[in-house]
Parts: sequence; C-alpha cells; structure tokens
Amino acid sequence: MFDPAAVKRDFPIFEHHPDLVFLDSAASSQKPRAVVEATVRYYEHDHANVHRGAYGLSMRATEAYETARQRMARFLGAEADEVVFVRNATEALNLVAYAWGLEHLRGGDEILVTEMEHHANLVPWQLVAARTGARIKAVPLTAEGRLDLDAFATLLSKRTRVFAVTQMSNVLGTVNPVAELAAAARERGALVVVDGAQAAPHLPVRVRELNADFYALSGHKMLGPTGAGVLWGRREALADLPPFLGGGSMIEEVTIERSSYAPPPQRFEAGTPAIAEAVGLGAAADYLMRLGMENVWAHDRALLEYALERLDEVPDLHLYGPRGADRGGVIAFNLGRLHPHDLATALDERGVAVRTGHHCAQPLHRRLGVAATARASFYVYNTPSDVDRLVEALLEARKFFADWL
Amino acid sequence: MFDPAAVKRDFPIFEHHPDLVFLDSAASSQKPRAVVEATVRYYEHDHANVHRGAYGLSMRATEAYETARQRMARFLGAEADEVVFVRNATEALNLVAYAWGLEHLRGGDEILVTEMEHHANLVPWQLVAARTGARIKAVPLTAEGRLDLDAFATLLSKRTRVFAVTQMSNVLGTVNPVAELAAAARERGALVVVDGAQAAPHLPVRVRELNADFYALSGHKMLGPTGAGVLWGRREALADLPPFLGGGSMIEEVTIERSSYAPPPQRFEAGTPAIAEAVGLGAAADYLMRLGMENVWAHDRALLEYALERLDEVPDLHLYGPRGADRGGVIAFNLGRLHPHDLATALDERGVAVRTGHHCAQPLHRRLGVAATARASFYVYNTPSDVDRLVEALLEARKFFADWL
Amino acid sequence: MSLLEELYRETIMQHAQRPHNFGPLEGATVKVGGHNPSCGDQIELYLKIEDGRIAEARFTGHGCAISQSSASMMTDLIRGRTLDEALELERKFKAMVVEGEPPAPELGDLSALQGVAKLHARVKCATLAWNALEQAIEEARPS
Amino acid sequence: MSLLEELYRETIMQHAQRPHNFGPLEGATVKVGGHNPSCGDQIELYLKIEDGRIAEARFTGHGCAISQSSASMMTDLIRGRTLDEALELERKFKAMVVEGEPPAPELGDLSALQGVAKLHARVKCATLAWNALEQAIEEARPS
Ligand SMILES: Cc1ncc(COP(=O)(O)O)c(C=O)c1O
Ligand SMILES: Cc1ncc(COP(=O)(O)O)c(C=O)c1O
Repeated sequence: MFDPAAVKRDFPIFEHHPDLVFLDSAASSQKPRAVVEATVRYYEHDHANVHRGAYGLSMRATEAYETARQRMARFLGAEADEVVFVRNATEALNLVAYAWGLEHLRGGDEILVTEMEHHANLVPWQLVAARTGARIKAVPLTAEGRLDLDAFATLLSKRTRVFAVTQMSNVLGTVNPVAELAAAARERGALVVVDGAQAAPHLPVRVRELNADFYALSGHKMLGPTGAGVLWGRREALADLPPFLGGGSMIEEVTIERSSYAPPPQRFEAGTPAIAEAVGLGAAADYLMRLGMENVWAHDRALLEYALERLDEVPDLHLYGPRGADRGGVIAFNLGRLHPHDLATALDERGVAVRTGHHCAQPLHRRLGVAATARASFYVYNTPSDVDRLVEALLEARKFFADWL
Repeated sequence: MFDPAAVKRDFPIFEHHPDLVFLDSAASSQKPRAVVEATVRYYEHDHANVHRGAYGLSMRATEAYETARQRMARFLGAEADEVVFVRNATEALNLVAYAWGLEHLRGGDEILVTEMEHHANLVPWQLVAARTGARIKAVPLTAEGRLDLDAFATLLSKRTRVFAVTQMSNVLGTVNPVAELAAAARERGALVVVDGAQAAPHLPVRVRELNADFYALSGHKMLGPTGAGVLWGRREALADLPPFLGGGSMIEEVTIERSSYAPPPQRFEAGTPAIAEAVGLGAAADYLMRLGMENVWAHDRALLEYALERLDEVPDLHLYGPRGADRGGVIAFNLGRLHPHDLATALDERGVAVRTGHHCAQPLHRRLGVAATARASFYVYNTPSDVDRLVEALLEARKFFADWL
Repeated sequence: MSLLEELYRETIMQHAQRPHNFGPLEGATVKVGGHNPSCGDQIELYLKIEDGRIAEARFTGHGCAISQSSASMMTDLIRGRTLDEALELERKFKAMVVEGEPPAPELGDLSALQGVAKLHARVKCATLAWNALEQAIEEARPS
Repeated sequence: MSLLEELYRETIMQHAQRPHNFGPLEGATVKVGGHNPSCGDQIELYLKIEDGRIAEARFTGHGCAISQSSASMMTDLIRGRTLDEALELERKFKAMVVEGEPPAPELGDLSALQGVAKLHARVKCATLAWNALEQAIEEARPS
C-alpha cells in the first residue's frame, strides 16, 4: 500500500497551502512535481512542432509526444494507435457524437443515455440529434442512485443506435456495470460510448474488457496538465470513423475541392497538438502506474468508507449515492435547508475546499429533487485527517447556521 | 528598439542548445522563461477547476484564467467577451466552419478561400461543404505570390456566403490586404473569417480594423504554451453563432431532451478549459506587448531584408514569395533539384533547424509546381548571425551535393 | 468577527428565509431571467414600469442566502424609483460588493452585504439580481 | 566521416537520381499507395505476384533521396522472392534502420542506408517503400 502522507509531499500546492483540505479532485486534481517538471523540461530542452520536422529538435518533440501516447495506451491496456489526444473528455465525446453521429444518425434513431450523465455526455448528443432527427432517451435511476437495469432492458431497442454511459457518476459516485450494459447494447447493434472522466483517474481500467467502442477521459482529473485528454477507440471503430476537425496533420492529399485523410490516430488530431500537455499527461500516467491503480482505488474506497461513517454523525446532513462496493470516492450532500453555496463558504473559511452546484448534471439533480448539492471528492493525496477536518467544519457550520436550518 | 541578443537570453532553450539556429518559429515558437514560470506558478499555487468553485483556490484559478482573456483582448484590441479560448487556430477555424456553416450553408452557396490557405482554413470548409452542398472556390495567386485581386473581384458573388483568408501566408510570407478584401466581402453579405495564425505573432493586430467577423490564432506560435489559442469574434457575430462543442460550462439549463446555452464566450468553451495554457498565453501576450509589436515587426522585417540579400548570394537557390513591404519573416526555398528533406538534413547537421515539406499548404505547392520546399522563419530571438549561419550551411550543402544538383 | 459572521448577518438570513416580493408579478411590463453558471442559481425578475418609474418589482427563482437576500432587498429598494435612479443604485451596490467601497447610505439594508467584497467567490451571487435589473431596464427603454 | 557523408553515399545518390524500376507496372496484381505525412513524400508500389512469388516490382511517386533510393533498391532486391522471403527482408531492413543493427548480408546495396539509424528524422523516409510492401503483401494474400 502507498502512504498518502508521502504521496502528498509530491504535490507542491500543499507546500504553498499547508492548511488546505482539497476535496475537489473530481472537478480537477492537483499535479505532482513529476508532471510539472516533465512539462518544464519539455519546453526548455525539446520543444518544436511535431511530425513535420526534419531536424533533431522536432524529432525529439515527436518522440516525447509519441511516448506519451504509448504511456496512455499502457495505462488503459490499449494499443498506441487507438489513443487520440484531445483537450478533455468533453472534446472526446463531442468528437464521437459529431463524427459518428452526423454520418450515421437518422430520424427515428434513438440515443440512449442515463439520468446520471454529466452534461458532457448529453449535450453533444442533443446537438447532433437536433441536426439528424434522432431522439434521446435516458435510463432512469433507482432510489439508491444506481441505474435501473430493468428500465435499461426495456429502453434498449433496435432503434437504439448509440448507448452513451458514464463509468462512474461525478455526483453519486456510482460505478456502473459498464461491461454488461455495453455487451447488451452492442449485441443490439448500438455504438457504445463510455465516459471515463471519473473512473479512469480512480480505478484500474482495461479498456478492452468494457466492450465499448469509445472511451473518453480528461488528463487534468488524473494528475495531468489541463488541456490534454484522451479518446480511446477500438481499432475497427476508429478506422471506420470519419474525420471531425479538419486541418494539418490529419490529411493525406489536399486539393481545393477535397481531401483524403490519414489513418487513426492522426486523422483525429488536426493542427498542432497540445504537445507539452500530452507529455505531462504521460508523466501523470506513469506516476499513477507506479502507485498502482489497484492501490489508488483501495485508498479511495477506504477514505470513502471512513467518510461515510463519520458523516453519519453529522445531524441534518443528507448524503446522496449508493452504499456498497460499486461506489468511488465522491460524496454529494446537503445540510438541512441550507443552500450548498452558503455551506461551501463556511467550509472554505475553515480551509476545506468542496464544490457546489449542479456539477454539470442538471437532469440528475432534478431527479434528486434539489437544485444543487455540495460535493467532497477524494484522491491520492487525501488522508483520514482531511475527512476529520471536513466533519469538524460541517459541525461548525451547522452550529453557525443553526437558527436557519 | 529591442536587442535580439538580450531577448534570446529570456529563452531557456538556447541555454541548453547554445549552438542552435532555430528557424522554424512559423511552425511553433520557443517559450520565454516568463511563460514557463507563469505556468508553473499557476500549478503550484493556484490550480483548481474554474467557474464553478465556491472556495478560494477555485476563484484564484478563475481570476487567473479571466485575466488571461483580458490580456488577449488587449493584445488584439478587442473586448474580453469577444475572446474564446480554443486549442489552436485549427480548432478556432473548425468552430466557425461547423457552428456557422452547418447552420447557414445550403446547396449552391459558395465558400471563397485562397490558393495560399493553410489546410486549417481549407479542410474544415470542405468537411462542412460536404454536409451542406456548398462549393469551394479559391482566389488564385499572381506569379509573385500575391492574391490576384482582379480574380477576387470576379469570384466574389452573391453566392459567396463565406470568405476565408489568411492574413499572412506561412509559406510565401505574403501579408494580404485583409481589411480591403474583407470590406468587399462583407458588403456582399459574406461572413469573413481571417486566419491570423502567422500574422498575430508577428505584426500589430487591431482586430476591429480588419472588417472581419472572426479571427483565429494559435498561442504556441506567439511564445505561448501548446494547447491554447484564440477565436476572436465580433460581438454580434459571436452572439448569433450557435454552439459547437456541447458540455459543461456552456449551458444555462439542461434537460434530457434539450438545453439552453450561455452567452459568449462561455457558449463556446465546453468542459474544463486549458487553464494553465491560457494563463501562459496571457503571459506571452504581455511579454510581446512589452517588446512592442511594432518593434517585433520591424525586427522581423529587418532580418527578412538581410536574409533575402544574403540568400541571393547562394547559387542554385530558388526563393519563393513576393519582394516588398507586404511580407513577413518567412522564406521558402529550394536548392537546385535537391529534395528539401535532404537539404534540411544537411542544414540540421550544422545546427540550423528549418522545416521542409508542403507546410500544410498542398494547393499552394501544386501552384508553385513543387511537392515540397524548405522554409526558414524568424522571430524575436533570431539575429543576423543566424542568417549568416543559414547562408554558410546552404553553401556547404551545395558543395556537398554539388554532383547531384 | 469572523468573515462568516460578517457575511451572514441577521438581516441577510431573514431576507433569505422569508424573501420579500417573492412570486410572479401579474401585469409585469418586463420580465428577464438571470443565471449564475457558477452554481446554477436562477432568478426571474418582474418589473411593472409606469411613467418611467418602477411601480412594482417581484422575483422568483432559487439560490443561496446571498443571492436571495440581495434580490429581496433590491426589490424593496427600487420600488418607486425612476429607471435612472435604479441604475444609480445598481452602480453603488456594485461599487460596494465588487470594488469594496464603503456602502452608500442610499443602499439601506443592502449594506449588510458589504462582506461579500472580501469573498470573491460570492460576488456573482450578490449581483445576480442586479444584473437582471440592468438587463430589464435596458429592455424596457425605448431604444 | 561526417554523419552526412555516412548517409549520402554514392550508391544512394545514384539510385536517387536514376531510380531503378521507376514507372507504373502493366499487369500488376497489387498496387498500394504510401504517404509520409512528415514531408509529403509519396509512393505507389506495383507488384506482379505469380505463384506466390514477386515476379515484378515497380514504383512511382516522389520524395527525397533516402525514400527514392530505398524504393529503388528494394524493388531490385525483392524481384523473384516469395512473399515470406520479402517480409523477412523487410524485417532485416527495419532492424538495420530502426533498431540500428548491423546490416544483414542479404540486404546487399541497401546496407548503404544504415546511416539512417542515426538520424531519427529520416527513418520514415527509408521505410516508406517497405511499409507499402508490407501492405501490398497483406492485400495480396488470401485471408
Ligand atoms: C497560416 C496558418 N494557419 C493555420 C495554422 C494552424 O495552426 P495550428 O496547427 O496551431 O492550429 C498554421 C500553422 O501551422 C498556419 O501557419
Ligand atoms: C463524469 C464526467 N464526465 C465528463 C466530464 C467533463 O470533463 P472535462 O470538463 O474535463 O471535459 C466530467 C468532469 O467535469 C465528469 O465528471
């Protein structure tokens, strides 16, 4: 097992903010020294544009970039040519929605999503549905905050052309049985698109075992720089996918009227990529693989169990999400009738950083019957004492707002 | 006037490669210490996700990000809410092509480009033309490598719905009379989209004076990090533009079936932005504004004049592009019948980094009657001695390959 | 006094719990919506403008104590004012919560929100209703 | 000997200037195209395969001295070979230019390209024709 206190020392932000209890990694994680240094080293020693240079520096940049691709492939249990670098999970999901959807969707087709999707795995499908006449249906949730599997079975039909599902909810923490659902959907002929933005940073992912066609993740949530994410695609799925963004590096031959396109992954990386960011993301994947994703998950789970236990002590606190092994280190909550934004300010006064709002999941919040929640989320640098600080701060807030709860 | 030798000392890469003659800034520039440090400082002191945080760190991140937007606005002579952060010029141009084009283009409509466009300002229009039935026409070039203005006047018709033009060619160096062309095109009712990827880093741009609707640039070509660029849009043009990428932060209200969207610029920044990269780009804009863009341009021009003069001494060297004040610091060339790739290897052996190939401008190369060229390009850290080293290396290469020229 | 105490004064909590002028306004002459994307807070502001004056102002929506109390006190304060007077109040309110200037006396109870200036994360909550007011006045004015 | 001299040997420059087997092949049984996106170099490789052997091999396209000479020498070398023999030559050629192993004797003149291993920027030029060969053999084979 790794020692979270030792891990924490790898993160310079906690040197500069020693009292910070950072419980917002589900929104974006902090960065270890190794990632920042890889980025700096790249700029100061190796930077040039990639792919098209006939000189040494450009080759070094290209090698650094392609090594990052290999690292991400290893991280996901995939092949390097199945790894497309994008800005974030949002771009990855839009890429599939536009490139596949504009080509294949027709009036009467159905796109099946779930009620717990992040807007990133919903709005792109709406935009494409509006241009193609396809319709969106959503798998509802059970009272515990799991997908309703009976409803899924009913909703899945031969009209279902796409099944878009998150591997882990960013609000409830629910880890969905993606491999099973995906197998059922693919059997019906649907394209399966998995949003791994929350899962990939926290649990071991062998992407082939998920039965998915595409898998999206954000680097900045897994210790990497902002500005880099990955779209993984099954080799055959990528090969069949028409281009999305057009421009340099994704083409073979260009005339004024038309072009032919490079094979994947280049076909989907138009223009100068986020090179330094990919290099940093590769360093982040390496860092996580050194910790061991099994250990990261075990650590998250241990903190979650401890936190749920301690939070049950706080009167008037309402916790959302399932209780069980199918849940990651994310806890959404509300304190009495207090608006979560006011609660978060009280927690921030005590150095505890949580996020509030709809967490880009308005349909889910509508389902929960609230406009907003506060959310604490854990990662490798969090310790049980962070949980204690959260609980203390909540108890203080409750006292402070007692008359108004 | 600034002193390029002093400027060069601001760039750590030249400390690590003291013999490097870097003549490939048109592909991607090097980064001053100030930019790398702004990025590191951001990660180590201020990082959290932007916009949606109720705690101090997230507010600091948001402020850093929005300050960067203001700096880019100042750099362009624009308002902050007209500045959309994207990955690079390629994404900026695709954003306009998709969002505007899918909504407004119909069969029979024409998109007018030029024969000198980079693939980034051509392929997106082809992709959208293929989905809408619009056709692409191109303004041809004169023998000197300027736009043929008579042909432009003929090609511009009431069928022209879009005029997409580069402010400066990345191969010929030609600076086009964009304000005039744009005024004519807008008078005909066409949307004007200007590719500023090469111009913005090198000459003073007051974006309102260009009569354009949209202006695209890449941060990595103007001393900024990879992974950040800008789409500027006239306020009214942005307000009318439907969304492109869907996801978090670009919405107002989301249901399973449909959504309403935030005003610009948020409407066009779906998901977690490239925060650290935007911050770095803001630092780059500040650095350039301190140097003064008039001075940057004067420096480029002086190096160009000196280089053209010295290169005329090299026998068998063929230079492309116009001679005149309407040209920036980019020189494409070929040495006899030698393939530019072989030439570049010879130059690289002497520490001179140039780019070779079609420079993502295949139609232009077809027009020039060659498959590829070598290209030297200048920026703030280049000195006359870099030009001398280029000329020496060319003379050596010529000697080496003498039997085969 | 902690920052928290400075912010969440009695006045604010009372307005937040029992906001004045809450609910739709029959016969409104303008209605505009406002969103705070940072937390999903929402407001609909209704104004009845007669002879260049705000005869009535009401609001609906949901949000935190800061945004609700701000809307509640604002709708109290602007009733009976000319459009220019209302805009002047907006300017003074923003000077207080954005620039951190001392509260202008005309702001009355709203001075209770001055602590917001020290908490950048909450400025958008406090100004939500006021931005809607500005937009409503813009829409109401003959252009 | 400079890296440049090591790379641009007489053999290479002669093949580059007057490539063997250049031009389309009438009656080809397979034809595949290859692109080097890093510089725009292009090749079309034509093979006539008879009884599992490469009876004839020709190519068209344009490119640098490295890619042209590599295609020229490759088309010389593979003539008369079985598909498996050709693939084995490809393996040995790549071992030389990618891994930097000493040239296998079967590579003949192609050993002139061994300097490429030291110049990563040019590896893709040297392997362009060979990648096309691999693809052509894949397409030709009954699957
Ligand atoms: C004129 C021009 N337009 C567009 C681009 C594309 O820039 P990027 O690759 O950063 O998107 C470039 C740079 O390669 C360029 O020179
Ligand atoms: C489940 C889920 N999907 C998608 C996203 C979008 O990620 P990004 O904003 O990095 O594109 C997030 C993060 O906010 C998320 O939690």
